Amino acid sequence: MTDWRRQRSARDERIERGRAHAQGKVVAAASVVDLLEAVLLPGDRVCLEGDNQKQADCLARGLSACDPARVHDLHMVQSGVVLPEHLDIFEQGIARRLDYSYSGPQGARIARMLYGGQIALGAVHTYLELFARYFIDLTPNVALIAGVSADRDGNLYTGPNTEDTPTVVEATAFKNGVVIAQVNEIVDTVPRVDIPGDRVDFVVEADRPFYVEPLFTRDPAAVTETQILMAMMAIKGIYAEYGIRRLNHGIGFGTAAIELLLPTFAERLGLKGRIATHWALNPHPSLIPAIESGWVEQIHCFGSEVGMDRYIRERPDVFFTGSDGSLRSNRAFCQTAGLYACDLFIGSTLQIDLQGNSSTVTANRVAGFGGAPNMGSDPHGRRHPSDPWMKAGEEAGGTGDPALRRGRKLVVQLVETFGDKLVPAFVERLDALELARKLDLELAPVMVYADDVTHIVTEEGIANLLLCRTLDEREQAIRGVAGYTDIGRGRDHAMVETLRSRGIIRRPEDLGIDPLDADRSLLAARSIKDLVHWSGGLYEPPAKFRNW
Amino acid sequence: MTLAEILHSLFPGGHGVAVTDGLIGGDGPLGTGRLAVVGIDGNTPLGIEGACLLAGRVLDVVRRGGDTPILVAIDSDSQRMSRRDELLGLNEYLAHLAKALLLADASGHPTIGLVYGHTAAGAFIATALATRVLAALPGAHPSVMDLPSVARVTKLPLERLEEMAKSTSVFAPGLDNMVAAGAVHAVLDPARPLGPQIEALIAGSSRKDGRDDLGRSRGGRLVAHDIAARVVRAATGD
Amino acid sequence: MAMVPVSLSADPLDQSWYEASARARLDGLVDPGTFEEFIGPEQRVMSPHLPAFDLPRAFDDGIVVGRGRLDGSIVLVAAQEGRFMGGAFGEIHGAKLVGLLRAALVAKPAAVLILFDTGGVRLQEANAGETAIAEIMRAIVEARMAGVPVVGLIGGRAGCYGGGGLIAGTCSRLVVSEVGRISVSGPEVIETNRGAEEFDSRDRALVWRTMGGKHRRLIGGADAFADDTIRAFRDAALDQIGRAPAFDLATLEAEQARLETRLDRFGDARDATEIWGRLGLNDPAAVPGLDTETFDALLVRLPEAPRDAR
Amino acid sequence: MEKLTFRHTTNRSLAGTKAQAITGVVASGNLEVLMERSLAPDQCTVEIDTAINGYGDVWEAVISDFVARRQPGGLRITINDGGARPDTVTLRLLQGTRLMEAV
Repeated sequence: MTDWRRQRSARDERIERGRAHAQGKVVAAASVVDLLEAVLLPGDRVCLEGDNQKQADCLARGLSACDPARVHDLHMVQSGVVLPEHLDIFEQGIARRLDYSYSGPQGARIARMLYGGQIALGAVHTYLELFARYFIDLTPNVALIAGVSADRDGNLYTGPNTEDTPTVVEATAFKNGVVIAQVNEIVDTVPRVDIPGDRVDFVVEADRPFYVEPLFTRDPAAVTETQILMAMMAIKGIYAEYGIRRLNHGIGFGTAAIELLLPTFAERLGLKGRIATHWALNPHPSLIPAIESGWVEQIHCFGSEVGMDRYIRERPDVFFTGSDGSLRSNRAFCQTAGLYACDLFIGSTLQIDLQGNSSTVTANRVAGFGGAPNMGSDPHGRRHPSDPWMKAGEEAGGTGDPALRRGRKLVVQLVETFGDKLVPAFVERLDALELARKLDLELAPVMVYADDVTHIVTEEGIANLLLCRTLDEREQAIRGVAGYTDIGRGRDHAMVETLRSRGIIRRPEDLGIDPLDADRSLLAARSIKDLVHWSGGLYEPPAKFRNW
Repeated sequence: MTLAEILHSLFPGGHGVAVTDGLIGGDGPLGTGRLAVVGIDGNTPLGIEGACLLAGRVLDVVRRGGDTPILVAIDSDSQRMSRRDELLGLNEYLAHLAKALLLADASGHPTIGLVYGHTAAGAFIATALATRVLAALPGAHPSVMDLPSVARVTKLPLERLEEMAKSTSVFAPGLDNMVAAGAVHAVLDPARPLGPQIEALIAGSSRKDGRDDLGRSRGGRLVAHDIAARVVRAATGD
Repeated sequence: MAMVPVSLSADPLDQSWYEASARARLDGLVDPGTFEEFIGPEQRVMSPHLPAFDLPRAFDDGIVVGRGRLDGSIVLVAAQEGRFMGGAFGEIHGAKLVGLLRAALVAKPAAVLILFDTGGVRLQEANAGETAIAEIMRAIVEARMAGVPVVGLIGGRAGCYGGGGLIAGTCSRLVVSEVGRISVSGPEVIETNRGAEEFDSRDRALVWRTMGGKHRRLIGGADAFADDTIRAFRDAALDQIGRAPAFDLATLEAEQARLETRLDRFGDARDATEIWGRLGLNDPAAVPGLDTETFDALLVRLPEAPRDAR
Repeated sequence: MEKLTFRHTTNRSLAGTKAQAITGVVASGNLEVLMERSLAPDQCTVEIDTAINGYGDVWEAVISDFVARRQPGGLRITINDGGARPDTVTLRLLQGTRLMEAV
């Protein structure tokens, strides 16, 4: 007779073994290693929660301290490879396989370990894609998650940084997995229940609060004149042109410049209310002046941002907040919103090729892509119209019945032609292809594919790829904004001028912008301190961003 | 020379100079008058307490009047590097010590620096370099920063700096280079009694700051003097 | 609708002092059109030493010196460019300031204004820079004794470190903004020498409460606190020129007493907030967040105002 | 360090009467540009001292485009470069000519 409850029984046994190190569900920080060694089995699929923001760092330290003789060959399925421990466990033999999404700060080390064969790589996903696989073929046996507080029944308060937690718990708890949460404190009553207690098997009182990276804080003091010029072009040549109201921004200084120009440059153009009103965005401090000036109607967040909690609490008309008043973020929902409900994604990259494929993977760094491939893609399942979407679809043209033409999401790459140390952003061939060849990957790690990108904005101008009708036009449109890089200098000057006359390439002067007007005095805030002033003292920046 | 040897050579008949916690104070007979001595011994870093105490001693000399010269004998580390010293305003304490010495010199108490060991950076500026005339003894090694630290800050290999130091004196530590820059006026002869040498230095000194001129003639600071003079001419319309 | 709390004015006087170049600061500081530079960039008097280090040079060696009028009176001015070599003192850089101060003895301007923005001695020209700092301090004292006030203005990117901190301590009066830092050893240097437990240089809030403008103003290390605008520095400079103390035994004795008292009262303090508490501030932790107006009002109400003998 | 010199003939002289202007600062990724109205009205020279070697052809292209765009006849332009990107170079050159065009 078939046993339909083997997984359930195995799960019960794991919990039973773990209980030896717990009082009820509560586990002391000192017992983390014992708990993990009791619950984990060799070869387990484990989600160690961590993304580009919050980290289950106490549990990560615990996992890396486990005895590799007892815990080994784990298959890690997690959003972020961010902490040193996330890679230590591969060196120690505790983990073997990896499916992930983002590895910013560990980009160089993960590249070395991939080359060295210490990690068996599944794939580098976009967040939503990895989440999807949690429910199909990468369901975790054990989830190690992080929250702010819990009660003794396991009811969990994730605080403003809810992020991935509900998704990870959903996939694990409802499919015979074990959920272990680290919390900053055990309380009698949690401020709000983000995860009901019956989905949480163990609660570890961490030795210190979980780490959160202030990844989305861009110091206005570091915004350059070139970035301001590009922001002016993006606002006038794209936001205003298409009437972009629903959008998502990347984390670069270029998009921070756009946020800081809304109450100044864009306000003078009379664009308030007509652009940038609804956002899928983390609580960027650089958006505070626009919010305070009445530009922003609402923002849904993937996660929170260090220092923004008090400000968000006081602006519930703008942000999604719980009954306790604090932010409720949710990465899966916000990624979905970015995919289906936004008309524009604008972000930066490290390399763009002649067709417009882009990647942040270089020969020595595998940073992963986080949410960019998702937000930077045209959702073919979209069925609701909007003016920008329809206009872009019209520009893209195509053959067949116009009545059957659908819209296009605007996917904009905002790149300076040269990056740090004069490294060109435009290349003949992406380094990602070389990496794929060396690592024998079936799929090269491309962030945004050429057929998804619609515009490229550089300091030299805007290339509207929707209007290109041949591959040759497309290549010259890209060369035509590639500045003084080899790619840019290799342009066909006559053809570029033709493209310009057709509005496919637009220079600052074509948009009525004088590059000499691109001055830092245009920024609504020129320092973190200015942002604090705009917020009425509610924004509390972390120490590393202060100069007072 | 050690401080004891220096004091013995300066004051063969005895003196009232003592060292406490690396800080020197007291006086002894010189010629027909007396010579006040302040300073730092034993490669001691100069912090806020030390600077305050030394400045107080210098101001005491000024307050007493007369024309007692002041010898500033230095074998120090750099300024004391600590959060506490900076919290309490080390820059003010060091500047105050330098100002006290400059006031003394301007008030008829010629100031003579004597570097007999190490000194560096802010401690050097606040003491020996704030005197009218700066002497040194062979073996002294004043510096701004040692070469390994320079290598770290400039991100240049130490070997390259050592090689460069042979041909250009302007950045390399050491007595010879400070003499060439005009910062150190004279190197004394330890074999001869120091008293008369100090007296001669005082007699030959001027309140006018001639260090850039010295640096030009000695080849260690070729352009400073002319640049300063050009600015003076431009500003005064000469 | 919220009011706009940050100046969006294009008036040069409203521009950030911290962000402005040395030349822009000087242009805005003196009366319009009155600035006249000595050894201007067209003379190309550049460092003879930097090429050996494969480093680019600047036409003015990182300091602009000249003459202008401040509210009609003639002043001599020097402005360091903190972005070039960290505003550090090299041979020419230092000599230009030495010359300016020596000229004050003859030209007798209403004041010499030094717009500090420096990390200290330029290591590539260390001996020349170190000696120049000694010459500058001597020249400042001589100018002060001749009755010419020397006023330091501190609010630039590089702060006022190393020998620059000592020169600042020699000035008649100092004006500092919140972002201004005055110190001898920088946080990184202390951390390198003594470890992160002694000074975590990445803790910027700690850096500012240890060396920043508000702390210096509160303990008497600076005489006036200015907003981060060229206008505020200009106004403060004008005000301070008239308040410059004489350079004599009485002033230095008063400074001696001031510094001894500081040691007695705060010598055992572990953190600036302890000092501020002992100074009589009710909520020391709130100090870094105060705007200039509130901060100045608080200074006035302190049981004992910071004393400024220097 | 590398020294580069470019000479161009222009169609006209730069407008304005200002004899001299300086803009920018020598810092990492930045540069200073000194402009002097001291040449024949149809001549322009650009002398560059740059911290980064091997970008002569990029400089040549940047300067040619600038000269074609602004026709800065009469100007002697001298640059101290701390490794600025081409867009920053162009911006400084344009800032400089704007200053020179002032009456």
